[in-house]
Amino acid sequence: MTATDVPLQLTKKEFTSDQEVRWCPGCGDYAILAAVQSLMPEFHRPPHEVVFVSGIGCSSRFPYYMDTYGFHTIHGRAPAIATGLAAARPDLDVWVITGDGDALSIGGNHFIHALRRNVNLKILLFNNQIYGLTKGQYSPTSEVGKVTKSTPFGSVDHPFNPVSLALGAEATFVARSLDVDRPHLTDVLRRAYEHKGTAFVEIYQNCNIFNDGAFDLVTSRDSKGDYQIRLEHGKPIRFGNDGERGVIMSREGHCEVVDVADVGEDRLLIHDEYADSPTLAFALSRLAQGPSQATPIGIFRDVTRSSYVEEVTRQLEDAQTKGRGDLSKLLAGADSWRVE
Amino acid sequence: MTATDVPLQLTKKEFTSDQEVRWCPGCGDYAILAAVQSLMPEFHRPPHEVVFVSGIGCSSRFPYYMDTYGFHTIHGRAPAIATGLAAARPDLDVWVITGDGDALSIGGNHFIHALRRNVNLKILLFNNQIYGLTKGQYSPTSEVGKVTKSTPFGSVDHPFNPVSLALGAEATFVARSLDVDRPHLTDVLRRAYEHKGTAFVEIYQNCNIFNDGAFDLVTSRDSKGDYQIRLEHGKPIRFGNDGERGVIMSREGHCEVVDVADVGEDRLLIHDEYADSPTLAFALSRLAQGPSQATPIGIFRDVTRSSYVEEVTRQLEDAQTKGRGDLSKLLAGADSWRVE
Amino acid sequence: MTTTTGHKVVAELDRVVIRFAGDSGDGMQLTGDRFTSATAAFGNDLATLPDYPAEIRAPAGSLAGVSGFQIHVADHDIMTPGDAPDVLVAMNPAALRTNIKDLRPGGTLLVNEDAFTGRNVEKAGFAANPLDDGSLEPYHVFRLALTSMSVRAVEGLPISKKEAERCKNVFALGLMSWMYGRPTEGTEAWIRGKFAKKPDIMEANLRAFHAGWNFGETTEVFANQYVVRPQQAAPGHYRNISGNVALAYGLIAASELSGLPLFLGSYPITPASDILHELSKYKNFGVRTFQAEDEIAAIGAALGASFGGALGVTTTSGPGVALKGETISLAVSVELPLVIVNIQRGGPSTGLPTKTEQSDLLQALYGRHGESPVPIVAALSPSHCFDAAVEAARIATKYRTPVFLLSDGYLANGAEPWKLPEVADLPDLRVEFATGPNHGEDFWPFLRDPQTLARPWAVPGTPGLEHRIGGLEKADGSGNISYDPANHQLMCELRAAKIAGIADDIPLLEVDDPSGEADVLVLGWGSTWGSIRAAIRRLRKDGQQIAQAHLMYLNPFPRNLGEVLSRYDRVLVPEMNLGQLVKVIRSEFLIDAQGLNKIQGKPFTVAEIAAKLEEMAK
Amino acid sequence: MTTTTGHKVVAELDRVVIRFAGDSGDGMQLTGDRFTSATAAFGNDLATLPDYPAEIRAPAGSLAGVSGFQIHVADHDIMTPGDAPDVLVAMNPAALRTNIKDLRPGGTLLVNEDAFTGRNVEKAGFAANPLDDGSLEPYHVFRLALTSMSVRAVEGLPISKKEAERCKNVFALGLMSWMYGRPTEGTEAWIRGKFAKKPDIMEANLRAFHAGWNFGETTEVFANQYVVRPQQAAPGHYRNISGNVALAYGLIAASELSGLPLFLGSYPITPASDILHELSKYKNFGVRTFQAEDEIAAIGAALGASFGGALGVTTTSGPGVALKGETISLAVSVELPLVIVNIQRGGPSTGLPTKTEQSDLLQALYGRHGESPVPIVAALSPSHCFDAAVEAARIATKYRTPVFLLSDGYLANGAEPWKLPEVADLPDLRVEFATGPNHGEDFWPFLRDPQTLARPWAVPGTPGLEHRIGGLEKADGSGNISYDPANHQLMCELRAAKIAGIADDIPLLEVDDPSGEADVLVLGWGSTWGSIRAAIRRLRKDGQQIAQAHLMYLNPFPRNLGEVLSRYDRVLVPEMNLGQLVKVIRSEFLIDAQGLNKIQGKPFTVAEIAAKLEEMAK
Ligand SMILES: Cc1ncc(C[n+]2csc(CCOP(=O)(O)OP(=O)(O)O)c2C)c(N)n1
Ligand SMILES: Cc1ncc(C[n+]2csc(CCOP(=O)(O)OP(=O)(O)O)c2C)c(N)n1
Ligand code: SF4
Ligand code: SF4
Ligand SMILES: [Mg+2]
Ligand SMILES: [Mg+2]
Repeated sequence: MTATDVPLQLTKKEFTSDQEVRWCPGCGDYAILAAVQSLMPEFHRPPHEVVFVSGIGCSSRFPYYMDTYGFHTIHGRAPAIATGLAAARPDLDVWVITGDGDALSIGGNHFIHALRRNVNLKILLFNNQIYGLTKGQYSPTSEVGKVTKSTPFGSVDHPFNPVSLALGAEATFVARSLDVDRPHLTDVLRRAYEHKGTAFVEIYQNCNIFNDGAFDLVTSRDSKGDYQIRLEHGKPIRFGNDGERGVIMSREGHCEVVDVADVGEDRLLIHDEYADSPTLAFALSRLAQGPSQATPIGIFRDVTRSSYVEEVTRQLEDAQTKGRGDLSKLLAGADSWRVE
Repeated sequence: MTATDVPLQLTKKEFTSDQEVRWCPGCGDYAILAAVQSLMPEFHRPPHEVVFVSGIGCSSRFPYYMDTYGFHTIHGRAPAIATGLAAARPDLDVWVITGDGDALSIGGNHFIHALRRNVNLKILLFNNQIYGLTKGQYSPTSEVGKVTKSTPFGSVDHPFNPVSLALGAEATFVARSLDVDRPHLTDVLRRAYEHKGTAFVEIYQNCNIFNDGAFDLVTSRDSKGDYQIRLEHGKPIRFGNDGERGVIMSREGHCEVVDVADVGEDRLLIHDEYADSPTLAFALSRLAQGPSQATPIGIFRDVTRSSYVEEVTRQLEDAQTKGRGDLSKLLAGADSWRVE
Repeated sequence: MTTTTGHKVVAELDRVVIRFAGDSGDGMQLTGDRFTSATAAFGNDLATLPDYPAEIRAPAGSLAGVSGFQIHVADHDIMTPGDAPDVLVAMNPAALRTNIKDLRPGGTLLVNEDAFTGRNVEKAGFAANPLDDGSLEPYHVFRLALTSMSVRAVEGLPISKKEAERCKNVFALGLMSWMYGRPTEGTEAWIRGKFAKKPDIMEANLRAFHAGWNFGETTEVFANQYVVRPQQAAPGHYRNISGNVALAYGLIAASELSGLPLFLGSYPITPASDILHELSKYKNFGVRTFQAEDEIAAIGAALGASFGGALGVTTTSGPGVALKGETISLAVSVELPLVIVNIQRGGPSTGLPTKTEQSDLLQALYGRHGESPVPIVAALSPSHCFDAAVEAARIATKYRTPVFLLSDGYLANGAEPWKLPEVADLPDLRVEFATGPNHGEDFWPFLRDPQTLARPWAVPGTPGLEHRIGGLEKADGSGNISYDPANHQLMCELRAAKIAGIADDIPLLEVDDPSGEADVLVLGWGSTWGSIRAAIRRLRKDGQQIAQAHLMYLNPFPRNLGEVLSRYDRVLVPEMNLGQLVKVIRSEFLIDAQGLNKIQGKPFTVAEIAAKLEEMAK
Repeated sequence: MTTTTGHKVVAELDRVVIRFAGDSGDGMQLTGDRFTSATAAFGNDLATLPDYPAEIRAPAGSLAGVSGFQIHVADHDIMTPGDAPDVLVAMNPAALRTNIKDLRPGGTLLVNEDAFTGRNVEKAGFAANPLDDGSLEPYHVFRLALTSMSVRAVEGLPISKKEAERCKNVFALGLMSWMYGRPTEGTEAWIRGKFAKKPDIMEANLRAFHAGWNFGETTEVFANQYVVRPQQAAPGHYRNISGNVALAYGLIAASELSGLPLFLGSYPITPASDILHELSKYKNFGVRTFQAEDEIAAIGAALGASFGGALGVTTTSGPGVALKGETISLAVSVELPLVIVNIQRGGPSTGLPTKTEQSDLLQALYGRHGESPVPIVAALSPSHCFDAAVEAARIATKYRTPVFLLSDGYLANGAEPWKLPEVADLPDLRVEFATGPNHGEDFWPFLRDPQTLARPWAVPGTPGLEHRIGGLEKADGSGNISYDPANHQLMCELRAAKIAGIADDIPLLEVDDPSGEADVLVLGWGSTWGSIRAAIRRLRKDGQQIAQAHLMYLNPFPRNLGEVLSRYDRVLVPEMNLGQLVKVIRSEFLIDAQGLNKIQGKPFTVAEIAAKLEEMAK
């Protein structure tokens, strides 16, 4: 943050570029863009200190629409490129925008390494469970049996659960939200921003052209009561239109969905975003293997661990306080001689 | 398996190639090689139906020493290459040999995708927490603060826990064993062989040149009583020289190490390799963030899920029983015409 | 020739170029495809050029969202989709704006005037409505209320207004089908099949199609109907085919002809994805398609499958090839068959992903570390993709080597009639796997066939041939790891000689120089074939003598290439890049070949090449 | 000249080539390095050639495990580590077997006879003990019990037998130091430093070192001591330096000179890893080193850092470059500075990972999709890696482009004395970032400097210059995404012209042709410089006139290259590959340049080049 007493006053307009937005009408990407543009002023960071880095995909067009610095890179490599930027420039806010193909298919390795390193990046994964830009092949988050252009007989690969994968990859901040739930998305993004280190947010995003309605159970007015589990720190985990369902941890070590009436509220798990171990978060992530079951949204995990960039910067500062390097001395080394 | 009534009788010699073994004297790789060579005859598969595929690294030299088919490929790509082989040739036994750098650094993406697809591969990861072949840089499993050639001020990246990562990547079979514990290693490898789908075995392997003693706490006679948790299906999870310590699942949803005397044996977790959900396995994997704490070894998870290769083969067979394609008809299509 | 049927005049044309242009949402590609099929069924020669935006669906009515489809219809054999349209169908102002400059003066323009609302006119960047400001005077303009006529045509059906409006492309298709006398049964059948599950929509489309036809037939708007007679093609069995489908079929054919199961490892990328889509349908041919996590895994899996005795193939475009270099180098080193298909598109980087280009030739030749020679085959027309694929597979399997098969966005999506080969006439691609020892009691995986220099292909599962291969240098013969200096040189030279020797196994380059009097040779490769050929024909009609030779084999070159080049005073090499083949020709033959270079995401027009040749003649 | 001191005869030599060879575990590289430092400190000219196996540690005593280190010591300026050793120190039978063929007849052979046990003799593949079978007659053989003498020398110290035996290399070092009159203080200090934490081992090594020296001095075994006088070098400040260290220092210097913080993204790979190791020490220079998960992330991070205003660098070898192609193409497209260092090794694939080669030149030129030109700078000697690195960084930052910096395994590990530059004399590399609008009120990220054609470098954090870049084609000037056909051609041509224009900003090629009468020009690039130079010198002594020119810039070429080439009847291009530069030269200048190609994992010997030139003279 710039060191001024009065925080910088900004508006959404200052984060909106002059480029025409080019997604299909009705695409969930619009809502996410609007949420981000509206939220940015809250951070009081001038647009020139913010960078959006993306890969390739419909979602990765995002940076063009933000009036910040931006880099639309190549498929899957955004976390790697952003890592270099963030490491070289700890003073910037660096956001990564990616898709389920971009982050989890071709970019899977950079993604998991960014998480384990805990680089100061905010990674927003627009998960539409499909390859949008290349016109509708199945993705690593598509459900088994999906019929697409490349799988006319139905896909046979078991999908990733992005939240589970992130937790397995030592992520310090993991959350899930929805394109259509602006307040929830905004809250989650705010928390991601506040997190030091890599913050990962999976956003269920509707691709109305190639995978319309993929998240309807979780997002639609009719069913979301039964299918949306809103995680709230310190609160018992319950859901249903009247909170009649709840989640417990069995003695065998698994999360189970129960009727609260059957077990009593006391047995319900209390959500703990800050738990040192990712075990609870992982257990919760397994509740929904795809959106056909009740699906937790919100912040699964938010813990503090030294961040890669912080540590690198510290080592650099340490070394330099001990004395900044002298080029002549370096070149001469310890074993030089003179010829007169 | 070849369709004979009497299983094929084989010996270790038939799996031992004529190539001179070229690891440093004292390297843990020798013990793993011996274990594999000795175990192979048990499967009654003739050597020509077995293929070892590896990447690059000290460990990846392994295939040269097996008198089976072998492919020493390129750095990190063994799971991808082996996937193609296994998918094209479901009749073969395909093993992947890899290192912590090979599988988790450059090859991380292929690794996690092989796991989620559940290809019929046995992946043995020789984890020595170092890059051996390139002479001692830190790896993605090296502990924070590791001083190596590339990190003279100590590494700052938080490592992967290979078991957690594999579980987060939807693995169906996940185990850990030790180069120095031949019976345990043999048992685990046998189970890996029997598993349908991708079986992943992390093997702690001592690199006596660049990372000597990394696993001493878990492997040495003096300390292993306190530091080794041997997982056994259906048994309470306890360890210590007299089984005085145990593992429970707390109500908050985390594994904890306790004194059995304090909580009573009844409260101990019963290990369940076959649990549908990977939650328990994941929780157990978090007990040891590196070998400085009590570390579970054995089989974390072994569940059945349809394997990629099985499903692909089924689709192919289905299509062909409906009628094998006719090339002339294909070329002519539905819309052809004749000029006389 | 002009005849009159009923109240309409039927004018006979020898060729016409029609372009459909509209919003991405307007279904122009479908319309064009359908018109193409009807044209093919009618027996014309044809060539097509689809042109669609990189955006999935840019905002409706925007310039970025314009999608076009051009078709060249003729009664004689043609090579290109035509330089400029004679007829333009513009479904909205943006389509008009981006396409009108290509319409030849005096050309026919059909516009959907319903779409010329103030908002759309503005979005297209017009200051005023172009229908009213006189700017279209050079053209023969028909203002048609396509949308409202479509809506009226489907009135009464239980479909939404939007759905009704969507029928306008089929209305236009009906009108154009009438105008050019295209058969209607195929289109009707197609509509029935496509909307089989939505009977109301099916009915709406059928009605709109007929309404369009009838509008032409019955109203007074159009005085003329045109006929382009069927081509006097050679007798045979024909179909219409696009490059990517032909390429996919070529791979299936190669699999059938070789007896090797086809394994495709691929990661989707424009304009190559359709090959993956196409091949994934043919499980009945034993085709395995693997949608990999990335391009590296895709080629890796293909190579693994080859190791296992399959016909391993990977399909991609330039950025994907850039990722595969390390694995290609491994394939060179382990000497396994592999077909690497590059459907080239505009670069560098993401470049112009939906546009065509030929800028990956040098990458195919040299885009790897170490001395790692790879044969290259390039397709020269949509249907030729079939032959090129069969040939690439033949070389790969016979010589145990990765082979590049180059196509491009223009060939991939363009279509033309194809005279079907007889399956019995296709080449024999059978391969022999190693079955036993080849060196005394031992099996030596790198003991070469003295003729082809190919090594034995011993597939896992073969008893007694257990062996290990890898990317480290191997001893000649035994294949054991070898760090011996002289052996490395020998192996590098052997690998090079093996590829160079393929020149003995490919046809000599044919030169088209009927008079034998040409001074200038035009040497091309890949998809420029049609434009070059058409340009030379045109000039020959004017009495100019120009020779043409076109390379299907880029590495190695045909044996007689040097001799061919030496016969001409000047050599012109047109390429859709900044000069790649020309570099190699100059180096190899030390002749001052000159490039003609266009790098605009679209093919050469005939006029561009003809103009250059005329300039050279001066 | 021969003098006698005490009972020993001191013979004066103008040059000597010594090779240490032993098991990987015998510490030959350390011994060689130390001998080199002492030689440098003494003031000789020198050049070194380490040669170690790809195995970490192949089985003790095996042929695969032999590790060698050759040093050429001279009183005059030399260019190569010497074709063949005059003196061979062989620590075991395997070392003898793999190296003896290189020793010149009459050369001196010191063997550690303790190691010639039956088992070791057999492992080395000798039928009988070569010390006894007369096969070593052509040489002047000294059989020395190096192991037992070392063990005796350290008797009484509380160290294990194994540790005592390990001192044999230091014993040999002491002996050789005596024989060639190398100063001892440096070595003693080095032993003290190296074993500071293990005083007993330190003491043992010191004793063994002295015992070796004394053994030479006091016993009757050696009649001769030799002296190679210090070189009459130009006055100045010198140090000994290897190529990889020089390269690392060059990058640090570039960072200091430009004021841009250095960011290295790298993934370990032989023979490039040492640059990562070296740079990771210099956090006091603000150097950030990032050991990435793979080569793609490494270059990606470097490019991200460049976007942020750092000097982004990535270091690797050929297989790594093969993975970076897509990102290099992105860097070309977004026009950001980036230095890509390739320490070439033997290919294809994993090839000969510890051996040298020059087979990645064409990859550097063309190893990407699309038209994506990249400047190339190549180092020609170990110390020249410093200059080449500074120059690569200068071009990258000034022209906003990725630049290839090519070195190879031979330069990387070889060492030579280096006359230190004065920091004040180093070039000014300061760069100006964009600070404000450049197009009216707007900032246009692709509005070029008319002189250099470089675009402005506007780093995040600069108020008012917010902009987006990416790999899609950009409109000239504004940098907005553009699918316009003509703009694409313009941009491709502008990117090409920018790189071509660098020719105006690099020195003309110098030709070494003192008499001006040569007919033959030897044109080289990279690390062949020393061998070529030495060969030409040798022939000149014999009265032959041969010209030499050596390219440091491979893209673009110096402006006068064509003119230079045209002056000679014949042009010979020696390369450690199958002919890469020669391809480009032929293409560009249409001259019949011929290659001399060696691809054996080791540099040309002087004799090989001289022989070829003599053959050409016939
Ligand atoms: C190296 C490379 N491979 C493939 C592609 C083609 N491609 C572009 S985006 C994409 C996948 C897009 O899916 P996703 O990341 O889920 O993004 P979405 O479009 O759904 O937002 C693919 C395969 C490419 N541009 N570059
Ligand atoms: C593309 C590529 N990058 C880098 C290397 C260099 N390299 C070879 S093995 C290796 C890492 C080895 O570590 P690990 O996988 O842990 O195996 P280990 O040697 O420890 O068994 C590296 C970096 C390479 N061979 N290829
Ligand atoms: S294809 Fe799908 S994800 Fe892409 S812009 Fe359209 S609706 Fe959105
Ligand atoms: S370096 Fe380490 S891992 Fe490699 S062979 Fe030697 S001891 Fe084993
Ligand atoms: Mg997606
Ligand atoms: Mg390792």
